[in-house]
Amino acid sequence: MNMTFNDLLPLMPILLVTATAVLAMVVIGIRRSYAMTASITITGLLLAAVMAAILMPGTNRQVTPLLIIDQYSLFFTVIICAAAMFIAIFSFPYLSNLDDDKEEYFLLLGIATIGAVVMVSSTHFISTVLGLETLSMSLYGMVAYPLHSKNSATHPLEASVKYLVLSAAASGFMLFGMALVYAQTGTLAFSSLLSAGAGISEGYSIAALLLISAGIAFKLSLAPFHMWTPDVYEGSPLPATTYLATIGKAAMFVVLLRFVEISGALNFTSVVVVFSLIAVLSILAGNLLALLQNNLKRILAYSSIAHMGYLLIAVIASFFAEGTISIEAVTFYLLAYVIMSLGAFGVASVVSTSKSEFDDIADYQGLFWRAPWLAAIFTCMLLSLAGIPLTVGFIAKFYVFMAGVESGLWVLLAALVIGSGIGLYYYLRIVYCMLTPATDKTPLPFSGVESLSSHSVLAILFVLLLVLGVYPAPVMAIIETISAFI
Amino acid sequence: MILVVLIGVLFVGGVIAWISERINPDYPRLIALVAVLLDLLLMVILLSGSAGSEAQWLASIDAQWMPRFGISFYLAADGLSGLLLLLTAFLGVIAVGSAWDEIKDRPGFFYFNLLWTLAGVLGVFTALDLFLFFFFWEVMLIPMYFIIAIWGHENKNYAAMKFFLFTQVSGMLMLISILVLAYFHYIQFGTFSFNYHDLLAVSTGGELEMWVMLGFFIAFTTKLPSIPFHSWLPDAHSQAPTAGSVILAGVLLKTGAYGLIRFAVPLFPEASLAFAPVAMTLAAISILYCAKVAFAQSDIKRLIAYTSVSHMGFVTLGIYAWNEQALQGAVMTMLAHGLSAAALFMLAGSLQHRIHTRNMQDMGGFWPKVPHMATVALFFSIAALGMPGLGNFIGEFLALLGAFQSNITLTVISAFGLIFASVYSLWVIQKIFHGEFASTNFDDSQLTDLSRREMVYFGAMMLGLVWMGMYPQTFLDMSAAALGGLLAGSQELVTSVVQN
Amino acid sequence: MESIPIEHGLILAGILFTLGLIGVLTRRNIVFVLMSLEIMLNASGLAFIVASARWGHAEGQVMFLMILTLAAAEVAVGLGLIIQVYRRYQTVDINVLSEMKG
Amino acid sequence: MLDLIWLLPTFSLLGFLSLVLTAGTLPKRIAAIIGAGSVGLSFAVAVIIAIQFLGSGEEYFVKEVWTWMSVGSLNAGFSFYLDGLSLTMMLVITGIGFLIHLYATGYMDDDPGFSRFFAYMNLFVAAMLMLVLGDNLILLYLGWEGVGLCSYLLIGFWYTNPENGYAARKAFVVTRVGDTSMAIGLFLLFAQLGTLNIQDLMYAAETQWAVGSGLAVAVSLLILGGAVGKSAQLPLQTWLPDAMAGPTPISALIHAATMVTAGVYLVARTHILFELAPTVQLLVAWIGLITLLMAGFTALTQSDIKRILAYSTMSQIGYMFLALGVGAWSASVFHLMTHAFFKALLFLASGTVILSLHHEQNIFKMGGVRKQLPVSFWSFLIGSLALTAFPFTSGYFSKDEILLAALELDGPGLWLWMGGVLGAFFTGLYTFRLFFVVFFGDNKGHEPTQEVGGWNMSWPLFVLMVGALLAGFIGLPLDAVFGGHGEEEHDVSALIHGIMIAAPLLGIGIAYLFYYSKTFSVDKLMASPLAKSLHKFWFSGWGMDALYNWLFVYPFLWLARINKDDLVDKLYAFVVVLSRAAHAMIVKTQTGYLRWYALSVATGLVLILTLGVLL
Repeated sequence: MNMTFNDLLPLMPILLVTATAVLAMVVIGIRRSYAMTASITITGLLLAAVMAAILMPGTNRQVTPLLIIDQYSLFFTVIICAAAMFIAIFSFPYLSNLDDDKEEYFLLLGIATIGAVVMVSSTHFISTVLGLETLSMSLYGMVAYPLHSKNSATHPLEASVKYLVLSAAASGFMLFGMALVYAQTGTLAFSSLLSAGAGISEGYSIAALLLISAGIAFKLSLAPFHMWTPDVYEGSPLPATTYLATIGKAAMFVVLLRFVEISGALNFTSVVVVFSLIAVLSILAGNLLALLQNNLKRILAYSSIAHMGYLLIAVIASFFAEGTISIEAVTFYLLAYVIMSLGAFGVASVVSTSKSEFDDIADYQGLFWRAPWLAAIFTCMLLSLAGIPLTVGFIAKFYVFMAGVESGLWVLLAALVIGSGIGLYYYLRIVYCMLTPATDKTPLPFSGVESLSSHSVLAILFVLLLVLGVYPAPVMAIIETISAFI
Repeated sequence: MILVVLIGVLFVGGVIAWISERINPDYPRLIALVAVLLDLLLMVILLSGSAGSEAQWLASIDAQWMPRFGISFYLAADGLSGLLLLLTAFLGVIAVGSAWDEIKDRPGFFYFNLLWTLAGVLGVFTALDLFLFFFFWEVMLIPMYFIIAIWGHENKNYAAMKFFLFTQVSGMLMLISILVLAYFHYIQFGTFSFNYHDLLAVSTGGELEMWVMLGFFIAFTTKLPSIPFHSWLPDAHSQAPTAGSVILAGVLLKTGAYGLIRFAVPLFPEASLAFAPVAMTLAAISILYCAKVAFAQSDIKRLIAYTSVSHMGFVTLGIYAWNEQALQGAVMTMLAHGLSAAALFMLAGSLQHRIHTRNMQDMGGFWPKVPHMATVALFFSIAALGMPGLGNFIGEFLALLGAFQSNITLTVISAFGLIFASVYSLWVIQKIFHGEFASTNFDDSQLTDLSRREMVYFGAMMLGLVWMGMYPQTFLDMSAAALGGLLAGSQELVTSVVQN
Repeated sequence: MESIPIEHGLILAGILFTLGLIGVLTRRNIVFVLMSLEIMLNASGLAFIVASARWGHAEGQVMFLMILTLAAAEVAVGLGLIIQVYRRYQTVDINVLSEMKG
Repeated sequence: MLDLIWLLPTFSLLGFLSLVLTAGTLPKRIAAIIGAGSVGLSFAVAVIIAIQFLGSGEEYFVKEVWTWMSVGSLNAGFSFYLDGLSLTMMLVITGIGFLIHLYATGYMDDDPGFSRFFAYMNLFVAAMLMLVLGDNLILLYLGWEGVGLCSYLLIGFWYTNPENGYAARKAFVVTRVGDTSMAIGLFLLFAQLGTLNIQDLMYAAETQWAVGSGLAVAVSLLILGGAVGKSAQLPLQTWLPDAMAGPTPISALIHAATMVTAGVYLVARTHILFELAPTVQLLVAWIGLITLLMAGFTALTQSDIKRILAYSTMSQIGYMFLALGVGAWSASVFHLMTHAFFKALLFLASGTVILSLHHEQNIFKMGGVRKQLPVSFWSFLIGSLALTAFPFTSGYFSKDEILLAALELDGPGLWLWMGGVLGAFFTGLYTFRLFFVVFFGDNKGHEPTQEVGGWNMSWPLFVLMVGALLAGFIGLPLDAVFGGHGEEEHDVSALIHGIMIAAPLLGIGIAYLFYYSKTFSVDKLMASPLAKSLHKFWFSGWGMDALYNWLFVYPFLWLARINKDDLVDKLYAFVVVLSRAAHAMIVKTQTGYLRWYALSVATGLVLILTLGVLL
């Protein structure tokens, strides 16, 4: 089946993002201008987000076997493009005084976004791999970006190498699994493994499923595939970390969700067991690892491990309960998680610069009295990560609890409770550190240019955090409708 | 609508107070005072307006909130809530007063937290949608955490953290229970609902009901607190600033008891019936054990904290006896203890403010130096040991009287708490105010008698206690209708179950 | 003509894959690590070929081409990084990259 | 006028309030006027009411002032119940109370805490009136606890000395034990009979419970617990001697005349219950007897003037309990009244002595002061005579009643009687030992210049002397209360009468030989080791204090000490330790070595694959 003109409209967001990247590339080719490249990227992403938002109601179209543009994928396209735009805005001041070429960064960012968008709208192995690798490739670059700068530490290099090697291996797992599945089903599109089980042992298909799951689990940094996360998070420049932590995770999770739902993987009890095990392990490992950690980026890395564990609970739940609550749970949680992490990392990157990053908790001592505004936002983001009411994080956790209760996953819920309990501790540690009066009254050295834009982004995120925390009803409604498409 | 105003005033007032600090650091406390006074006024109007009316619900508002889950913004107040609202507002005023001079740094943020805590508490006392209830339940924690963590004493981080973790984790268990209820409503009636009245109709059968009930029970007894979930309280209290302790002891603990009365028992009548012996045993243990531990303390605030646990034991006892006298007793104890404990903490606070120690070993013979304070302290410790004619007696007497009708053994055991209470209360007086004046251990230059303003607060609380003690009918009548309704409801359910 | 049963192909691919994995685990020289990764990727590529041979359509080969490009890209980036590593540490021993831990 | 009965407590309460609220700012005169005056007013009102009530010929009179609490079936009001019994008590309290207040205005003259003292005293009177006038047990309990509180406050009045504080707390806590048992009794009564109004209770009990029924026994036992606590009878008697730490007027008012007899009042008030439980009633008798004997022995060994009087109080109340036990209700109340007179007299007199000797309380450091302290001397003489039931003093009549009643009781009656007589003998002995040692012989140390105190201290003594002598001729209007058997004529042989008169005289005689004429020497008697140890034993009050310390106090303190920082908290501390350990352990896996990470990924893969395929 070949593409018709009507397919172009649904594809607009992707095309826009691609155009942005290309344009940026061209512009760099013509004349290096940091501000220019940045603004092009930002506008492009904004346009894409808006476009996706406009298309969202009433679009549900399979464009070639590779891409499915339905409300669900568009919803996430919006999220991803917006998030990417925010990250771009954060990156601008952060990189502004990097002693190296800065423009390509935005190029990479744009390309990575393409990959992410493709991932969320793919129900086909090829497009998945395509998107995933586009994303990863550009992420390697983003992670290693400040490589040449003398004053930025050796960490980016190390982080990048680690990430590259391991994630390549993980891709290997995934690809091999896909191959096995393909060998069994005869199609590269996501499809149920139950129907085509003819003549081949169940163990085989389980193995195939688990290989793919392992690959995905690695990208989602789920235990026991989580170990790379803290190092990469710590090593990368903050905007890259942010990207990795938000868009990277969200896009990957959408793929996981679609794959699990379509392939009916959870019909195999053993797969359920393994997933549950992974979830519990991630929750415990993530929270325990973060417990006494002093490096902010590592803490957030570990906490992201735990959060992915929480999300996995909802995925498992989706199999047991009728109705789409668990899907909605995943969706809302991802939305919430993107907002929270953007906020948390955003504050960090606002106070940091490519020269010197403030990623030790101690750096934030007395922030409450030195920069109340930032501190307030940061606190709310952390509380939201901890799942305290008035914030979106609470609603998200509420969803997960609901899904868990609905499916009666008591063990997982217990893990969830314990994990959140431990989690509170290290989130509050940071908060308390911000509360304790600073020993030195010197204000935080803000990043190269004290940019209003990133502050306004923080403000937006803050508002989102509270609004979605206090009156989520409209978003709930949207999510309810789009979740029907999974 | 008035309920929304009640809560809104505090939320808004808090924000204004915070901002106003930029203009003038004296504004926040004024604004806070105005806000709480306004609330108090509104409540008096609300309650006096409904005095004598047989209607169970004095005021209510019900608006859609999250239709997806049948969650609605449903506030309503009956006599029971009314009393507790009154207590909250009253102690709010007291707390602002006690912070008036003590809180010097960052007053704006302090009063913001204070008012928001109070707002959360009001919400808890009026929310009839379980989601909303949980929402407020958690909302009141964070500002409290800040109060302890910022304005607390030497070991504030630990205390604040402990307080937060205990309440949070137990809260999550309650959340699960709430969700199970809502889900069962979905199963039995086809729609999600967190509405209190709807959920009353839900019957989670047998084994599960006990577990679900336990979710609530643990959350509430952690807040109450009761053995074995009490150990956060001494730390929180000893570290919190005076105003914090006042709110904590006076109001926050009462939310737990309120939860038990309003939710834990009525929602799960049979399970509660089966569980009552255990709960009452826990209560008895709390009463005796914590009275004993209290006696051993040398830090005044720790001591008072433990006595609080001991006194709240009577509340649990009364609640799980679940008959009219017992419930009224529990409510009276909540009110009376709210005043007496708050007052004792204020005294401890003003002592610490003056001599910068809470260690009783360093004190002694203060009576001649601070006669007024001594008299006030004497009054409140007498109240605490349950002297007839003061509120605490009415509460504990009724609670025991009621409890006796449902469980003789445990009531008799708990009654020994009266003896222990006299032991520690009198010991405090002896140690601090009697004996030879011990000024060697601290700088007593600051040791001045209560100021006129302080006397006003204490006077007000004394009056309150005497009123409760000499003419409790005012309060008994107010809560009678509400409690009657609860009793009747659960009675029906139990009987119906027994019949089926 | 007698065609090779699919299982054999897959098993071969599996063996290759495992070898690659073992290489990644055991080698300390980053270059060799990269090569092992190549082997892993290509093993999965082989598996695709075998599978597509079974169904007799092209999707598998398309995937294989993609894997090739992917592998190429990986190596490109990887080698770039390796050069940086060598510049900085004068060695390609992978264990030097262990400054972040805990 | 009867309706104004609520004025009685109100006056003293107002006195209390005005004294507290002014917080010692008032000049002494005013404070004294308020303090004593309020009680005086109450007395005046009491007299008027008494006249009216007796004139009206009513059996009882009830006045509800306001509803206190009404919860479901429980309905307790602030309502006063007046009948012969409460009338008697009311008059005793206000009358003797007034005298003691008057006396105190002199006695406490130089004390800084003057107005605080009177505040407490007034509060006490108010509470005590509540106790005797309350028509329901809760109100009675209010007064009951109130007097306990005042007793605590006044024993510890001189707070600078920790020992006083200890005595005060001991008094409060020990009585609280009794109070608690009484409270439980209340719960049981309410649970069973559904009311706490005394008269309804009595009626209901009479109609619903059979004689000797388990419930009746339980209830009366519990109430008895309260009674023995307040009235310092076995086994809760240990607090009374220490309570002498308070100022002497307190000892007179609270620990002799009024509060300690509250137990007697309580039992008399609820006598129906005891009649329903004969075993318990007999127990009351035995408790009384044993207490009076033990106290007698102990009194014999004490050297502190006030402690001697305290123990004698204990033993006199023992007589009252004996009377209650044998069902001689009016006799016990009668003895209560006479005892109030002569014991108040004795205490106040001893107060004068102590004050004149600059707060010397050891009788062996006194002696031969009858010249300098004539008033005290005469007061003491009359008081002692009354106490020892010297013929035709007030004490004689009341004690006579009791012993005869005991004798009439078939069964153990004879034993009880003999015990009582023995007690009477000891009473004579220890009383006059005290008397002779203090007022005769030669002075050892303190040479008093002249007797302290003006008219306000001497007049009360005179009045009380008259009372102690003549109170025996008063007839109490108790027949209506106790259903008839008031003072009927006992017909017993002259021999019995002889013995009963002889016993105390014999005691007095021996005291005379030992302590006045010194015909026999105490020291010789004390020479023998047995006597020494016996003396030691009795002196310590039969070692009860030590016993209780070992049984209750030390264990409690020990428990408190070992568990100062709350065992339960350790549990949570352990959780913290656990998670920290877990963290320390798991954080080691983050080695930072790429190959290790790769290994973990590989193993993870193998793990899940095996798991997946095997399951």
